[in-house]
Amino acid sequence: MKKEPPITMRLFALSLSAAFALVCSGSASAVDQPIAYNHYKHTQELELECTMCHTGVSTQIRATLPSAEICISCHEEPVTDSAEEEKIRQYYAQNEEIPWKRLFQVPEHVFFSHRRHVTVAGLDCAKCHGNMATQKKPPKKAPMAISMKACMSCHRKLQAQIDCVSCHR
Amino acid sequence: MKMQRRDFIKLLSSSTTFGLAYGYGLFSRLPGISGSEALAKQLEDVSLRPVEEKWLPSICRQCAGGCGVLVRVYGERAVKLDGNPLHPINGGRLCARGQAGLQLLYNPDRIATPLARAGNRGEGKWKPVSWDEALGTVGEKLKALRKQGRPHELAMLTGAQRGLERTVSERFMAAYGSPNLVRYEPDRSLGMNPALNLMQGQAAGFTYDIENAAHILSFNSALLEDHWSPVQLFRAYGNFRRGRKENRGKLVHAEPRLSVTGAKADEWIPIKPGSEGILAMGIASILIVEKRYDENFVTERCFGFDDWTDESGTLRPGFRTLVIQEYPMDRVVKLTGVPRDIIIRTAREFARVQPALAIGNDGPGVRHQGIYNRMAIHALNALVGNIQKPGGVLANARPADLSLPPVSRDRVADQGLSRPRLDGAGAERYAVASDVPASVTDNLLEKKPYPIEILMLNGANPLYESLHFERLVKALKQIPTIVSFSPFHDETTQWADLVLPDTTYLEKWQLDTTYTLKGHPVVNLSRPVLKAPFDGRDTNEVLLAVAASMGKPVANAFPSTRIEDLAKLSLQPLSKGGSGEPFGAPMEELWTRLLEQSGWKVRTEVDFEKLWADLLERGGWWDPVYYRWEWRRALATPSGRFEFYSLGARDYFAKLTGMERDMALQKTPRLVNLQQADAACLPAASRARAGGNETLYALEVNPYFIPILSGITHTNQPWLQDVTGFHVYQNWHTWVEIHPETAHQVGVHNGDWVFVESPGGRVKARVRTYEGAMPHVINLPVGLGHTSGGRWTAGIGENVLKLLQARQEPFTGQEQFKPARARLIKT
Amino acid sequence: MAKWGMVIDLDKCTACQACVIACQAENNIPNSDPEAARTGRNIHWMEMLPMVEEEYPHLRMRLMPRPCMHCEKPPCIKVCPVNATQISSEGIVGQINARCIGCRYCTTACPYTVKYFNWFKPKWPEVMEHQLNPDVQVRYIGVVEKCTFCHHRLQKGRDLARYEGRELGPDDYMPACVQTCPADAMYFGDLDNPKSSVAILSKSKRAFHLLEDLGTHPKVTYLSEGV
Amino acid sequence: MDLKKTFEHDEEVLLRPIREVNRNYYITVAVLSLIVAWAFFAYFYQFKWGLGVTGLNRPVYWGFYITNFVFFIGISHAGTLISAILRIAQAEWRRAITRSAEVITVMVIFFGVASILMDLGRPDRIFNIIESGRFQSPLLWDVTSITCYLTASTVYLYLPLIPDIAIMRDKVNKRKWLYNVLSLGWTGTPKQFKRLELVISVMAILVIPVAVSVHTVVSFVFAMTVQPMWHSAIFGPYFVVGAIYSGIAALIIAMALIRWVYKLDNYLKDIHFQNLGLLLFVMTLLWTYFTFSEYLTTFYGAEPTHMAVFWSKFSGEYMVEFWGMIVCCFVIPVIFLSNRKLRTMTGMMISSIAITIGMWLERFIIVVPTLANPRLPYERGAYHPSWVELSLLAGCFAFFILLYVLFTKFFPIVSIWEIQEGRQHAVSEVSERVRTYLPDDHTDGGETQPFPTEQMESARS
Repeated sequence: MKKEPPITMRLFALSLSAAFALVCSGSASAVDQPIAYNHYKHTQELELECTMCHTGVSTQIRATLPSAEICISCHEEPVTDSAEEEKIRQYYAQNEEIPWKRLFQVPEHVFFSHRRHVTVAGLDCAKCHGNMATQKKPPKKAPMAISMKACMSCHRKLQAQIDCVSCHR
Repeated sequence: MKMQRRDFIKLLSSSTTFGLAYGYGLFSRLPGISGSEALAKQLEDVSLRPVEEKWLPSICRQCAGGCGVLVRVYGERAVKLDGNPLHPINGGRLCARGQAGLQLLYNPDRIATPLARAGNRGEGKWKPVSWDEALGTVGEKLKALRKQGRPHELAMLTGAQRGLERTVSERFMAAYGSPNLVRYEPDRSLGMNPALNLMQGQAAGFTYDIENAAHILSFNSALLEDHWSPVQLFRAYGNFRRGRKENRGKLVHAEPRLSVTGAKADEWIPIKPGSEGILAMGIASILIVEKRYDENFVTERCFGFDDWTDESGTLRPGFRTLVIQEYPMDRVVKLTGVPRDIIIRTAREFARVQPALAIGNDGPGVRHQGIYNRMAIHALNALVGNIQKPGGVLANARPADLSLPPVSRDRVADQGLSRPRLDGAGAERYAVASDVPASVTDNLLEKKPYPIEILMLNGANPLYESLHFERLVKALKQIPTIVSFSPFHDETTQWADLVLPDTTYLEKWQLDTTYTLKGHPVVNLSRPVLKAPFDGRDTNEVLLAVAASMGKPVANAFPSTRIEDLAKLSLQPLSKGGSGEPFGAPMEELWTRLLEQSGWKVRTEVDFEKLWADLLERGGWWDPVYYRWEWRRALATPSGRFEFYSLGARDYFAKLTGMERDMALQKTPRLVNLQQADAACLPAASRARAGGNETLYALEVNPYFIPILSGITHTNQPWLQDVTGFHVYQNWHTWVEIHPETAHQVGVHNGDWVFVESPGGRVKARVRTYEGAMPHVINLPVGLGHTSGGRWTAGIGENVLKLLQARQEPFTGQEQFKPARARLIKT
Repeated sequence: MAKWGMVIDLDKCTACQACVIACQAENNIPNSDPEAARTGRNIHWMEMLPMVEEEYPHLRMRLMPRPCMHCEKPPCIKVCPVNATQISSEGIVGQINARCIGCRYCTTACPYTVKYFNWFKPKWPEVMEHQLNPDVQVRYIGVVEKCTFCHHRLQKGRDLARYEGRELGPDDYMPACVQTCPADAMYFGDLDNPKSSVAILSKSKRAFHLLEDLGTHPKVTYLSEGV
Repeated sequence: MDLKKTFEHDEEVLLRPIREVNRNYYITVAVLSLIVAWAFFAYFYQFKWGLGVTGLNRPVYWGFYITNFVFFIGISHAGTLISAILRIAQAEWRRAITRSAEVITVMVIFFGVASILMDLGRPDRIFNIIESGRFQSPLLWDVTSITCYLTASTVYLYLPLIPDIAIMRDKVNKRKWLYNVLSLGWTGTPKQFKRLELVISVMAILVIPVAVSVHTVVSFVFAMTVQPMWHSAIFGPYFVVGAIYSGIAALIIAMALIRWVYKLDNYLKDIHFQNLGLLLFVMTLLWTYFTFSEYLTTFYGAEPTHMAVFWSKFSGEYMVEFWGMIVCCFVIPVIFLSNRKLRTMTGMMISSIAITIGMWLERFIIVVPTLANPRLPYERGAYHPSWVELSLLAGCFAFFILLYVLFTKFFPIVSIWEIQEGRQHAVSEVSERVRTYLPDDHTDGGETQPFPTEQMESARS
């Protein structure tokens, strides 16, 4: 009859892990992009600017995702023999937008402006987006988590505004 | 198994942890409660592509004020309206109505496509049709009517149309051959202007230089509520109060009700409804008796102050005689209910503090002030010589000529145009009136002077405005075809056969002349600032298209089929030079004005395309120079002077024959000592008494326009509806303001629902006790009670006009309200 | 550091309510309807208040536009259990509606009753969603909201000033109500800058504050009517 | 032995409600469950559509839920506090009533907490209180204090239950495993008893300041604002007194019902009720004193904003509730409790029910009129609770009663072992104690004489 703590211990462990799973499942599921875009090739080998495709970076609140039109301006004729590249032309031919999925997203109650951070404050993309530019395949999840903690630590370091109302609208 | 204490505690703590964590996980991911879809949806379209954000100039047309707006266009959406800082009328400011303009543009109750009637008339059943089909139907009907040689049987009722829109309607009707283009806006046009026209002659209109006045004596004028150009007036008011360092303007306001103007005034004089003119005469008598009037001005520039002899040698009474004989102080005190000392004090102050303005009503004639009362009020301005002075009454400068070449007409059109008008304007009794909406109902019903075959409703909603609802419905039923251009399902549109939904002002072209409060002409130019959210079409373009489809003679009415070209063509003359320029920054303006007034600056011809681009960018053109000393423009009367005794009125009555003359004279005030013929030409103020049984209907009715809704054609705007009666905490329904003691006497309490019953009808209203109501006078707001037109206006409140009865004003034929009495019945 | 404040000159104010509507248009405030009005659920960050004094015929009615007072010592902040309402270093009292738990303690603690609650989920007819201001969030159901002095405009103005390499000027930041005021009766600016119009006017002998005796130190100053 | 038989009789009578389940019980549970289910529906309706489904508005932002919160937290003072005081005071008559009192506390606190949850616009964000809690807010003091009180009360209820659970484990043929787990291996050794009584007395002392703090802090929710008739220094003690007052009333009602339903006349005797009745009378006067001070101060201060609230209670739209409160909390109790002839079971039941209603009205009268009369000239607010709020009020009461009924079916509502202990030791203990109160008897050679128990016994017989 003695020495049967495992039952309660197991219950304890089980409930903890279940709770943990529940909490975690709320966030971040893996993201699959429609086209296997290679950031490394574009930014490092071809040395293209981020703003070439994310045209909103310096002037807009949102960086914006490239429209099919932007892609086709270089890829109208095949540049490589990749099947992925062919998809661009397919989308374009069907007059469809490429259904890019957003990887980085701030909640809607946050008033984040790329213009403010890039143009006015002169921050590097990598500051928030991590090593996105050197990714050879579309990452399944954001290489750098966007969290309020991260925002705040940077704001404190750079002595930017840390009033709630500066970011929360 | 035997549970140990320790195990138990572990179990307890683990289950608690689990519970908390589970709850946290569950709650933080609940669908529906955590997100705001509206914003997510709104932001989705901008996540992919860069969004262009721009501010485009346009004109606000929520009322007739003519303010310039900038529309914040974000991508393809208009998200905010603000004032155009360059615009001389509003200088970057905008009033509540202007701010709410987007609720008109994005109104969910707008008619989305052309509709053809599906059920019986008035039933409200519709089927959508294509624009081609709808235009085809209209074109064919019009063609057929014209072919039969009856083009005059087309009638078009319009709202307060102006500028290019007016031009299009006029040209269309002229080329088609119908004289029946009637502005249907009863009661609303009779401000001070008819009275000023009698005393100062016809001009391009008059204005009060409020900003520079030192003292304003307001006779029930809705200065801060219902001025034709509210923002301009508010700006001027701000400067009147605090614009000058030492000299704070003083405002004295006489009105039966404590209105916003009354509340803002330094002194509020409660006065019996309708006795404003008599008070003015009382003040005039003090000025005359105490010799406080401007003798210089009166002798130099006025006519009819003293008695005078006419051509036949008869001695005619002048203003002085009228005042002394007919308005002894006792009578004034009795009729107005204003204590003698207040009248004397007011009069002395009016004479002492100069420049002082006496302002009657600028807005609707809902407060029973006839033309004679307004003449009496205006006479005060002449007595203190405050005409064409800074801070005085100014005649508007001549507008820029924006006319297009005349319409070439064929024989059918000429014949049609030679027929008398449906409303009788321009003939006999209405010889001086341009539109007489008051007679439309009767004439339609009696088919006088001929039946109407096709009726077009272009911005008019007669069923709401009319005091003869039943008769008008009957008349509408008789008309074979009714086409409505309304963007909303308003009351009259319910009786149409075909609805061709118009667009709202941010979606169309317009070119329009208006004036600043200092008499400068302003030309507004607006263009569509964004793609229309509904499949409506600008009515002017529709008329152009219909005209084009009708072929040669009618199609010739317009030099182009594009409305934009018409605007360009109209503006051509501006490039030829002369005075005036596109809107500029205030400093620039000041400089120009200085240069021009001293004759240094001469404008030369400019490149039209550059001017056009400038106008589009800045929103319009104006002439910042005003010449005060052009007396011939300001006093365009037969005598060339300010006429206390209006020779214009005498001529008018002389022109009328027999019956007509007697009928018109009957409507003029009765005087005790003077002849009727003289009374008809002098500012013979009188107080119309409210009819009805005084014991049964113990309360006098004082209807007034809801400031925030006045001038608005389509009240289906929840922002505005929500702030209607803030001073009595009432919105979204009609209320009746009553003095607390009177309420106690008639046995009602604040918040009760009652029927207000007059001999004419009854409306349901909520009692609001209000210290600012005169005892035994109830105040009722006008502007609510639409029966259709959208979710935020249909069934909201009641139409107070139902309580009132009409009478016609002798000169203009405009419908005015008879003073009414009422009683409250608890529901 | 700036201290943003507002001055409302009641002598110039015409009670036209342009500020009320401008605020609604700028800040994505949901439409009212008869039901909401009847039950006291309509939201007006800026509201026109009638104060009737004395009796007929010598009564005075004072009509006062009333935004949030943005108190220097806000009673609402003291009571919030979750830090959802805070005063910024520049004196703007903000409501972080993503954190608010909707206990409505701040709404009851505010002596000016200027905090509003989202009783229902804010909704618009579809076509009206076009006019929502992208700079301002649409609030959630069940949270408190309030006047923000249009602080999103401050962010934008500051961006512009910094981009152009200059100090924030007096015209760079102005709430929607002040911008639209037709009678020019509202002033807005930095109370700490002795040269600003608000700093000068708030020392005027006509100046007074609402419920001054409560010690909340409102940053909205009224100028009384009359000389 | 005689005592053993008596003990068995005690156990027989007090365990009967647990052993026997009859039709009335099922009907009661079914009816209560229905009401509770309806309340759950009402809550989910509110959860889905928002607080707009209530009658709350601007400026009356708080209504029934906050009233219920204050009321339930007040009722909760019945149990733990009274029981703790009686225990510390070593009042022997406590033995039969402590359990039923403590149960009230534990059960009713849940509804206090639930009322707050119901009142939240975003109950899903309740964990923000932990994530980003702000300790300057009186609401967080509440959270802390109530959590503390709930924990302490639960432990305080549970500890004296342990011996009884052990009895049930041994003598009841139901739910063996549950009693087995909960009895924590109690065998009733003197060592265990000694430890238990030590812990109970420590808890009794600890729980009193917590209990007092709870209601003080609840009052602080109001008193810490500047609102008229809330911003009052008297509120702390006033609320505590009110809480104890309503608590005792609730306890009397509960005990009377238990006595009637389970026929425990022999255990919950008239003397218990008489004692509680006297206590209740004292509280009536104390409450009246506080109410009087509160209103008189306001009246003499005569600040316009305060007077607006004052008059709305005194003669305005909340007149009915105000005077209802005065009648329920003052007039009726004074009539019935001050007079021995009227202080019968019926009289006490009438006063207790009146007080419960009256104290609910008092909470309402504190919360709503202040909010309905804002300082600035807004339209005066009006508050009419919706069906959701009424349903949830009914649901809270039903759920509370349901839980109470279920408790009596799971555990003895009168502490068996304390009664037994009383029979065994109390008489001698008390006489020992009483003896120490008396002046020492030096008549016999200067040596302190023990209390002449035997003589007393013989004298009595």
